[in-house]
Amino acid sequence: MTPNTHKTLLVILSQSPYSSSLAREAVDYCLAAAAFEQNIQLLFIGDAVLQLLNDQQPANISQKNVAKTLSALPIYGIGNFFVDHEALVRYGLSDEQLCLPIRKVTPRQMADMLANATHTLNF
Amino acid sequence: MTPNTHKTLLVILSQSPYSSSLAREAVDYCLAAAAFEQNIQLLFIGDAVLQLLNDQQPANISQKNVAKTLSALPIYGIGNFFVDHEALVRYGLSDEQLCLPIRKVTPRQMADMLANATHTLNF
Amino acid sequence: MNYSIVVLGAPFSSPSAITALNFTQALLTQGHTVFRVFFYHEGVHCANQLSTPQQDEINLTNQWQTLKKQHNLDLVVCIAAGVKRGVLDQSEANRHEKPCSNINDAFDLSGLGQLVEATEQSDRVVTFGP
Amino acid sequence: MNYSIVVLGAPFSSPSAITALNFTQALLTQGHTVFRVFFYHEGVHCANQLSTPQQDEINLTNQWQTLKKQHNLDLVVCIAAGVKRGVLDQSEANRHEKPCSNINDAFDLSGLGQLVEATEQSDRVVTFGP
Amino acid sequence: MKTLHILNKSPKHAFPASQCARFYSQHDSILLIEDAVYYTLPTTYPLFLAITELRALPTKPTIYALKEDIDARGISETTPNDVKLVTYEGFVELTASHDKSASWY
Amino acid sequence: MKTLHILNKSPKHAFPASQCARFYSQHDSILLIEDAVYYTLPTTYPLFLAITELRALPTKPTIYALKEDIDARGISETTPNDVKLVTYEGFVELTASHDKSASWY
Repeated sequence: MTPNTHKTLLVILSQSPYSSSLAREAVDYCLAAAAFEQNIQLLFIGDAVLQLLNDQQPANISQKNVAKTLSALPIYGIGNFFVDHEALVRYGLSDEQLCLPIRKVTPRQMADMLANATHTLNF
Repeated sequence: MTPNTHKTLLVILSQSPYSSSLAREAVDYCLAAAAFEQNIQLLFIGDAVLQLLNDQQPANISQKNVAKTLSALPIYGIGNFFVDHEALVRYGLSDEQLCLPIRKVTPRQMADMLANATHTLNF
Repeated sequence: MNYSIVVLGAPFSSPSAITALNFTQALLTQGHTVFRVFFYHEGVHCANQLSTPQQDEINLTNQWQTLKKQHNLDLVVCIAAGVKRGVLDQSEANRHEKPCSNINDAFDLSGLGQLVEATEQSDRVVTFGP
Repeated sequence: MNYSIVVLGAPFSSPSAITALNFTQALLTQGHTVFRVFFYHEGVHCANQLSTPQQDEINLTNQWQTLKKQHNLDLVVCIAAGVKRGVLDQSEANRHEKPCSNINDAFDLSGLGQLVEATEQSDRVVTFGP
Repeated sequence: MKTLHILNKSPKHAFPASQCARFYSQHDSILLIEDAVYYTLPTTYPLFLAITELRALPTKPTIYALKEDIDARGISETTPNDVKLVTYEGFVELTASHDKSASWY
Repeated sequence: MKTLHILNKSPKHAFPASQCARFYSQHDSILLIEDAVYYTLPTTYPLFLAITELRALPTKPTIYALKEDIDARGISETTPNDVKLVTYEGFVELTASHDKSASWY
């Protein structure tokens, strides 16, 4: 498999951090894609904005901290983070509550990201 | 286990027929309860009203006909069927489309059924 | 009081598998008794002995087994829901000519009558939905 | 065209496990090729050889196996998602000291690189959500 | 007889919350667990009250939320004053002090 | 590039349909499968159009529904005229004639 910079893969995350293992499995996929030098974009929509909350302490429900895992992604060369601005507003979340520097996008921009991607995976 | 006519078990069904096996598993539970002569009421709310539609033909999606299974319940002595009237309206369903004779209830009546039940199981 | 617990969610697909365990631990700590824990629908996956979570993840099957040892719990997996999802004891494995069983020793495969009896005999029935 | 299919739903918990099979059959009938079918999240349960649906229910594991024989499909189960849910091959069963493996022969346990490669190499990727 | 309504789905799912409201009788209580604790956020709590007040009961519903699930999700700073936090111990006590529980999902 | 939006959840779930609408670009298509085919009922179809027309596109979205899932659910009598029924064969053709697919669930 050779790196292909012409193709863009849009990874759309829409699930809350602890409703199922999908949030973690999406991150695992992104790490694998980064290891193979794929050109990926991560877009957080809907309940997935709740993955970004800083102060998660899931030890008492026997879960691994999703925000911590997300915070580590830049170390692995993953840097294209986008978030549905309206979803942040819906849950009343402000920038300082988020665990990653992330670019807010509008529905029009999200539709353009999808239109321009080679493939998309929804998690 | 001796039959107990003083206790009433309210079985609340809320899932569509083929979204998961819950619709069928709820019926299986009712058959078991009937076999042990339990006093049960079946209440269809939300998407579960879609289980009642007459003309289901699920062979091409490799599923068993949920409406047919429901139609057989009276043979096993199960007769207390109730349906959320608002859910029927939401999906525009009329009596002649339904596979069972069933009593329509209002939210107030549903709340009373729950209040008066000994236990409830939600499927 | 005497409780029965109904578990409908699978580990990793629903948080309710963990919630049900935590709730059961808490009620035993408070001196209540558990008539039965009944695993139905996707909850049957809680009994799969082959499940191997990562080291920093909870192993619900082992946790239920431990809780059973401490409190002599009756952990029942619905036989119909379990067999169709590939959770088998030795008898079902033999019957269906499968190479092995995979249910954890702490759990018993049995019929829905066990759930009927649980609702009949318990003061409280708490369902943990999928 | 060359397709890859991503299956995220388990038999009996989501209709998508059946939809994915029907879709794959249809595209092979029309002369398209399948680069890979990747089973992730709850989709890994599709590969459990111990699953024993009732006689009038579809056995998805067997159906995928039959389709593989006809079309030489590459059926890959995510190793991380599979092992935590108790879908093991012999090598993983040995590594984790489990008494047996339970993955159907038609499926291979492998890493997420296989899904990355599938998105890279295929003209179309179709996901069947949970 | 009093019912404890247990809700476990995020505000994304309108159905369970609406059923909880429709089946609510005076003197019942509501317990938010798992993703339903997101209903305690400042933007979603008014929505939840609007749903649960639909039936125009004489008094407001009594609402509890599971502390372990709130802490896990990083939203402990913003719990509304009229939501009572309970631990698993309190969860058990609620099931004992109500005659039965109904789980909406 | 054209996207085929695949929707598989019943009208009970507002989220997938709303995302499908927000990510829809001119010349895309929508395919209703599994429980999403309940959006073709006379009472729910107007709701679906209202959601998908939110972005005020110059033309109406093109909507397909999977015939096998419609027949299974007993709702084949009421498919709206502007919903095109496709079999699995047509489902495959739609994925081929669009540049990619997005699955909303």
